[in-house]
Amino acid sequence: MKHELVNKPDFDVLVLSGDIDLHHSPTLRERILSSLKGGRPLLIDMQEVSYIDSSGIASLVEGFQTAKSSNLHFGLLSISSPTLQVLAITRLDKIFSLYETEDSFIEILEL
Amino acid sequence: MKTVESLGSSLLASLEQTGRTFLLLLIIAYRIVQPPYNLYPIVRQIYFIGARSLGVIVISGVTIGMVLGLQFYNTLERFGSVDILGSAVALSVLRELGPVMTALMVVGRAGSAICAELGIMRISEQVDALECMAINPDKFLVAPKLLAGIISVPLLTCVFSVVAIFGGYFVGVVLFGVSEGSYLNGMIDAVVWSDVRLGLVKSLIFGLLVTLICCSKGFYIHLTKSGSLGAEGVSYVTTDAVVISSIAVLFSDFLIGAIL
Amino acid sequence: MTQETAIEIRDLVVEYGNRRILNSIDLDIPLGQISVIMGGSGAGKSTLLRSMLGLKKPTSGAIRMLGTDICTASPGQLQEFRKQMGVAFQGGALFTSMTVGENIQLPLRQHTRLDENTIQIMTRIKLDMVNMLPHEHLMPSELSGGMTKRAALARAIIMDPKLLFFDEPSAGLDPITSAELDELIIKLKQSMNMTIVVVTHELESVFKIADRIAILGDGGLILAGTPEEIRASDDPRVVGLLNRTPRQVNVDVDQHLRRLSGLQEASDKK
Amino acid sequence: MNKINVQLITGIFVVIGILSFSYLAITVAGASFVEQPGYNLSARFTSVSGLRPGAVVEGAGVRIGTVSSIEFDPESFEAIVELRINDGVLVQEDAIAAIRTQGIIGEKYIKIVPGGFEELLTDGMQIYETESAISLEELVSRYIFQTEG
Repeated sequence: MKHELVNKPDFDVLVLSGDIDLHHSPTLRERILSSLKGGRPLLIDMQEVSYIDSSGIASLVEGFQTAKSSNLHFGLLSISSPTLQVLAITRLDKIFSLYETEDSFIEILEL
Repeated sequence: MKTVESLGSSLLASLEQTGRTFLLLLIIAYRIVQPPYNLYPIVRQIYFIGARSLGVIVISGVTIGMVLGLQFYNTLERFGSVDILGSAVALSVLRELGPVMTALMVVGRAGSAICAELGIMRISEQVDALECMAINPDKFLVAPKLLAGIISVPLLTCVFSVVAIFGGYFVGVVLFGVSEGSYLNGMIDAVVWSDVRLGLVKSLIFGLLVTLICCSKGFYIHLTKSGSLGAEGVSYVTTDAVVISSIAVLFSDFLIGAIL
Repeated sequence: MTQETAIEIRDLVVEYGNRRILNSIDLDIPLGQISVIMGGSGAGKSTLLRSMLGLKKPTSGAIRMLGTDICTASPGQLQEFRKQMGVAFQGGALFTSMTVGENIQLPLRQHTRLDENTIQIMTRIKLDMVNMLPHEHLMPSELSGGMTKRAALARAIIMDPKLLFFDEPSAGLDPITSAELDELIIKLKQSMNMTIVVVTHELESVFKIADRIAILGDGGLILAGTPEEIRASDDPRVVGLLNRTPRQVNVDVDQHLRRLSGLQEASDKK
Repeated sequence: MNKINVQLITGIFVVIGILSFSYLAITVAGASFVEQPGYNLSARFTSVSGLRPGAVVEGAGVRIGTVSSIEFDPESFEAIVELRINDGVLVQEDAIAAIRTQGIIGEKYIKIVPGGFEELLTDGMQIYETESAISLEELVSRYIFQTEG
């Protein structure tokens, strides 16, 4: 797994790529939580993610929960269809805010 | 002819089991030193083997102490030496009865349960499940029980000895009017460190023997004839485990006494 | 179409003592599909499963799973391989001293250094998958048969295994519960891209879930193929199994009579 | 049964066990392995029969120390007894160490009979005046011998 945090004017984007499995999700969790501590909305770019296992999803869930409790927006950007299926089996696709493009996330932020 | 044959086969089977039991000890000794180290399972087993046996140990300790007080008082009174009552009770409890009675109580209360638990885990595929999860069943299931046995039995033996000494005190001093000073000081003067140490060594060995035999009996149920009998088989191996470990305690008590 | 194989079984012979249980089995199990191994009682299904799980060492032959030959693998290799597989046992094999949740977390706690929160969330995700979320804190003794199987399934998939074995998913369950379990198995294959091996003797679910079927009989492989191929087969043993006709035994009247009346041994000895 | 309770009860059990052990080791076994404040004296006896390490050393019927070890000296064929005498107890150079018995079948102990010299024994020194254990047979034979004489 590779990760890169990009600071945009109003929010942060965490760009992920590669496989996210048991070995990587502790890093992912730490990245998400430390970024949210800054008090800025977070968008996770998942376009380049080839595989995410349930520990990775668990980290996303925890991030979402943390963001929600501090009233921050937390979105997932361009999820691939296999990942979507994993989310669907646990109905998490209805919980997370999923975005096709960065602009749609910005629109939500401006509301 | 049939009798000889069955005698021979049961002899072979028991030899095989003895071998397996000692092999298990070696495997566990090897597994214990390997990481990961988990403390909580051991605490849990000390809770089960040790803490939960405390009540039984206290009651039987007091009773044995009172019986000893009564018997020694009657005998010593005839020779006019009731002032050595304290040392008589203390020495017999510390050197013999404490370790042996405690070990037998642990066999009955915890040993049988350990054996049945492992036996049930084996026949209900829980041991297989552990193996399939890449968790070593020797280390995960047996090692904590063995360690807890080695830790708990000596501690229980100490508790037993102390309450037995006071059981004897109650009968001798409170009921029969032996002077408190001669009971306690006589005991303190007569007992030396090597008496306490002998009891401690015995209880360590008993603790290991009892848990090892009970674990091995239950854990290896599938390798014996009882393995195919399901719940009934578990009851057979549990009975076996109790009988064998009790005999092992008594016999090794004699051996240790003879060697040390 | 070349299919990748997940499990390759070659010339597998398994004996218990002098009894030969499996006789020269050759079987390929394709990746990412549901394969069902079926057969009557005593056909050697569970022995085959135990061999694949590495619980029973075969007398000869090879079992290559995801590239590891588990018959010759070192204990360390076997250990590593087993972290990629999940097994749901027939009776659940849940640890009775732990709650459902603790049972499911056990592999994670033993093999990973994940954060406590992550472990909790993963546990609930898996429990939710098998519709057991409300029962996380129950003890195994408080579960019904169907719940036990679902909890066992959740424990089997907690590490996101590539390979899932399911022993008798519908045994002892009512038709509705077992249908739900079948759907769950299909869902798992689709969403998590698992290779699933189901061992069963029950016909109901087989054709619903199977991509491939292997039929065992008397220690040998009778037939392996797609459900269509199995249906089309005219092998009497396959037809018998599918139509549930009892095995035909040719009865010699005289001999049978002698057997029943106990004269058999006497006449044999002559 | 939750985790904290199990740990708590196990902890209590271990504490009770260790306390019991300490009671046995320190009080009952007479602290024979814990050095008490005091000093060492030795004494030679022709016979210490029945005396054991840990036995009491008495002065005027009061416990003033313990026997720490008993060894055999092959050259003089005597027993060398090491005594641990409590601090503050003064033993004169000509004091007598005598082995005595409590009751008929009671324990053997060492009785210190004070002497008249002013010089005192200090750590590591020897009591020269000793009286060995008197066995019952010796007593009886001496009694017979006396009546005859």
